[in-house]
Amino acid sequence: MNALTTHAPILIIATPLLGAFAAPLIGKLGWTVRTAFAGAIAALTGCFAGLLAATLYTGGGAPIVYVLGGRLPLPSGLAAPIRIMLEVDGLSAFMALITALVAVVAVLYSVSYWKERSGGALYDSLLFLLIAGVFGLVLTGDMFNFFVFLEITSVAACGLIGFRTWRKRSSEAAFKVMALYTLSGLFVLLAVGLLYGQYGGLNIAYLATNLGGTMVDRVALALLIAGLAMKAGAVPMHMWAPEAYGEAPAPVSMVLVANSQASLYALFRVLFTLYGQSLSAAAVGWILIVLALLTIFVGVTMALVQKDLKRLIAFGAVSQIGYMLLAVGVGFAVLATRPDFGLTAITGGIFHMINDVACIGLLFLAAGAAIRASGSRDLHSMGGLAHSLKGTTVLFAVGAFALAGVPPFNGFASKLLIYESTFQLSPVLAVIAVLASIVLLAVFVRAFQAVFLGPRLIARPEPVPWPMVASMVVLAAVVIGFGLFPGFFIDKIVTPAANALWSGQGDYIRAVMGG
Amino acid sequence: MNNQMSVIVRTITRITYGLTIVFGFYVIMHGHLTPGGGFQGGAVVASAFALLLVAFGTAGLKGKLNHHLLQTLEEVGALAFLGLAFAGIGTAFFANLLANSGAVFGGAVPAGPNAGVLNSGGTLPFMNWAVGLKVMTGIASILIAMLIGLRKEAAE
Amino acid sequence: MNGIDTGFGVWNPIAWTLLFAGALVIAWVFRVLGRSDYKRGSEQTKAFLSGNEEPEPEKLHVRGDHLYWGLVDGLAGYYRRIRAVHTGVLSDYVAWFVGVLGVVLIILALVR
Amino acid sequence: MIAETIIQVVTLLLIVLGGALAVWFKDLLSSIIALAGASLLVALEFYILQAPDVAIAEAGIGAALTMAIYVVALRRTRRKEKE
Repeated sequence: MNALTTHAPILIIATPLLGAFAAPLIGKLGWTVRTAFAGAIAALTGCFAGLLAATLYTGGGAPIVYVLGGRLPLPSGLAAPIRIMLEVDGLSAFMALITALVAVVAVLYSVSYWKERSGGALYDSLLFLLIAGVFGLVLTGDMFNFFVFLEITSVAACGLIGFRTWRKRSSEAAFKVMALYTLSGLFVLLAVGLLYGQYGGLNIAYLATNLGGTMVDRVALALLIAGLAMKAGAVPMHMWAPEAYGEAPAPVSMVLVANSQASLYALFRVLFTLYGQSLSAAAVGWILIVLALLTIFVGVTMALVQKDLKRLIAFGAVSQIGYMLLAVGVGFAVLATRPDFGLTAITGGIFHMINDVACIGLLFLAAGAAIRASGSRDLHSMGGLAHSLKGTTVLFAVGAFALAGVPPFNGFASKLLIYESTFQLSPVLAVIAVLASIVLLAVFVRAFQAVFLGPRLIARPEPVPWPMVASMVVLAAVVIGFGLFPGFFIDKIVTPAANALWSGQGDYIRAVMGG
Repeated sequence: MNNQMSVIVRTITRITYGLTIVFGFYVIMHGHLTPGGGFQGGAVVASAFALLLVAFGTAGLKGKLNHHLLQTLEEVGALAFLGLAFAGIGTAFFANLLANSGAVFGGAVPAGPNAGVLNSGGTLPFMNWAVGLKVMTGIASILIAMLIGLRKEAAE
Repeated sequence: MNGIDTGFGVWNPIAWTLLFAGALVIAWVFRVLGRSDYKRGSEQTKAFLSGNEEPEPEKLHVRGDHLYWGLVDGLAGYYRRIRAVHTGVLSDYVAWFVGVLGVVLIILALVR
Repeated sequence: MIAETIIQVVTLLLIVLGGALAVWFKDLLSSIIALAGASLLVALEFYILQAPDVAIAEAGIGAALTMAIYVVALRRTRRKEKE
């Protein structure tokens, strides 16, 4: 047990990687073996993530460092830590929990999502590769490995978006996403190269001790902000997101949202841990706030006029990214002056991450079930599915209400924190956020009405298999559980994550650099 | 469709492909001593495959190298790499458990400037072989898949 | 324990849920106290459309894309511009990225 | 030192020339060959900059494999660029 705890950080990444490499070979043994293997890999990964999070939270939130290929402590006498390292603090563990939730649900859902039973081994392989990449993004403590994992997620995501090669729009979306992900990855690489050239090290803790706010640091920060914000899908660099989320298979859309959140996590990590207060934090905070307001506003208004169910949800997902950016931008803008509401804002933003992935995931999965059942994704020709798909109807409604921030679901709890803290900085921010939430409710009322209510427009919809329902029920349980007991979950998992950003820079650096 | 290229290309390919493959394997083999390694060597071997495929088309394969076999080999390479990484987990993931053990590739490295001892490096040479296998088969199967797509299109 | 205390307000979902359930019970009580001569499926439940026959439900159904046309029409100017921005051309996406990168670069270079 | 600088400048100029030719040629096969030549020169430049590791990778991937893939792709399309 002890050994497992020690090696948990790398096992979280290595297990899905093993799944990705072995899936095509295992797939030759038939559908049952393949499915059982995928389930086992997902369950194991989830267990490791839970174990890691439990270890971290019971250990008082001190960062855990794992060194690949060697032991701690590092050889003495080195100016910079040159090992490949994973560093896990409260925020990383929180993101790992989100990714584990998404991974387990996506694999469970995928079991019966594909009507044809061949070719799924490659899908499993790509899905596990994407999951391994996202885990790597949130656990690594090294800028270059961060870039490597970014590229892994890009390649896997493109493969998955274009997986249905028989549809022209999927291939087109995959191509666009490939180009844009590569572009953002290259700019991140350029920033990493600038930092490496200046400081001769790539470890985040080492860089954080040395950054001085020179012009090169500023250019690197601008490249990182732009590149990561694009991968997160912030307006006006969001155009790939509706196409990607819309064209990907339903479970992949959910994992892609987690992938976007991992980019957002990376942005926060860069801002709070890498740069901290070495730059004029207020200006950077306000850049994020402006991007966030644009994201919320454009995402919501574009969702209102979509005619395609998945694109509609995709624009909703884009707008939610804005809420997290807004909250953390507010937190970063006041980092230097440190009033109380900064921590509240960050807590709200981080709590909203897991809430968002649960609601949006639930919506994507329910929409996937509805589209699979009716064979259409056009809001005009769908309708009346509530007559035959009762469970899916209820689950979609739960997700829609939660996303729009209707009490008592989880979206309300985190949005309340965001509203109240942003109000302290500027009432305008809170007003826009509340208004956008109301419009979002209208958007999902429209989607719900179009897809599920009314007379039977689809003659004989296909029933939804039980693994799909079960995976949606898991997400709905998260939605309702986090909604009914927000205080408990904020205490246990969100506060350590928020503290890691708000005041954890010193601990993060000390865990590697000592002293 | 005649997917072969001109006689000049074919003749030069016949002369060079063997040398390219040998050089690629050399790069993989000495990956822990000289510049290069599994990825570079694998790419060089794959470029020999590419030369053959471009010059002679898929007709030259004669069913010996179908891409199912290549994909299986690629998976084996990837799994071998990951397995070697897992093997060190007694100490840490990726720990080199064969170094200085006296077993295959477990020779000690003499101190001071030297030409490099092939019998050293522990698990590193095995990892180079695993990566080399993955890269050469992976790239070759991409090319074969493209060429097969081409042949199908021509048949339609 | 269950609630959130933001420092400016308190949110307790359990208490809220109980209150909401209470409100539902009251509404249900009012519903039960309604007229007892109401019969389902009889002449009483038919919609009165100025004496016209009620059309088939398929024709009466308001489809999803017909909702909120008023709002969208009111914002027609905004929607025309924002739709023009979403061209679907990759070069435009890259141009937006480069534009944002430039703005961020300038701000960070100027603000000390 | 001076000789090395001259070689570097010449190599870099040739890389630019190769890139320009790749854009300029209307015959796409010539364009691909110009690109492969530029890649080979990039490999040489890496070698001069004391990165033989990267040079081998660039020569293998950039010059040989990309060219092979382009040639295969070119067979599916027209050889001449439209005016």
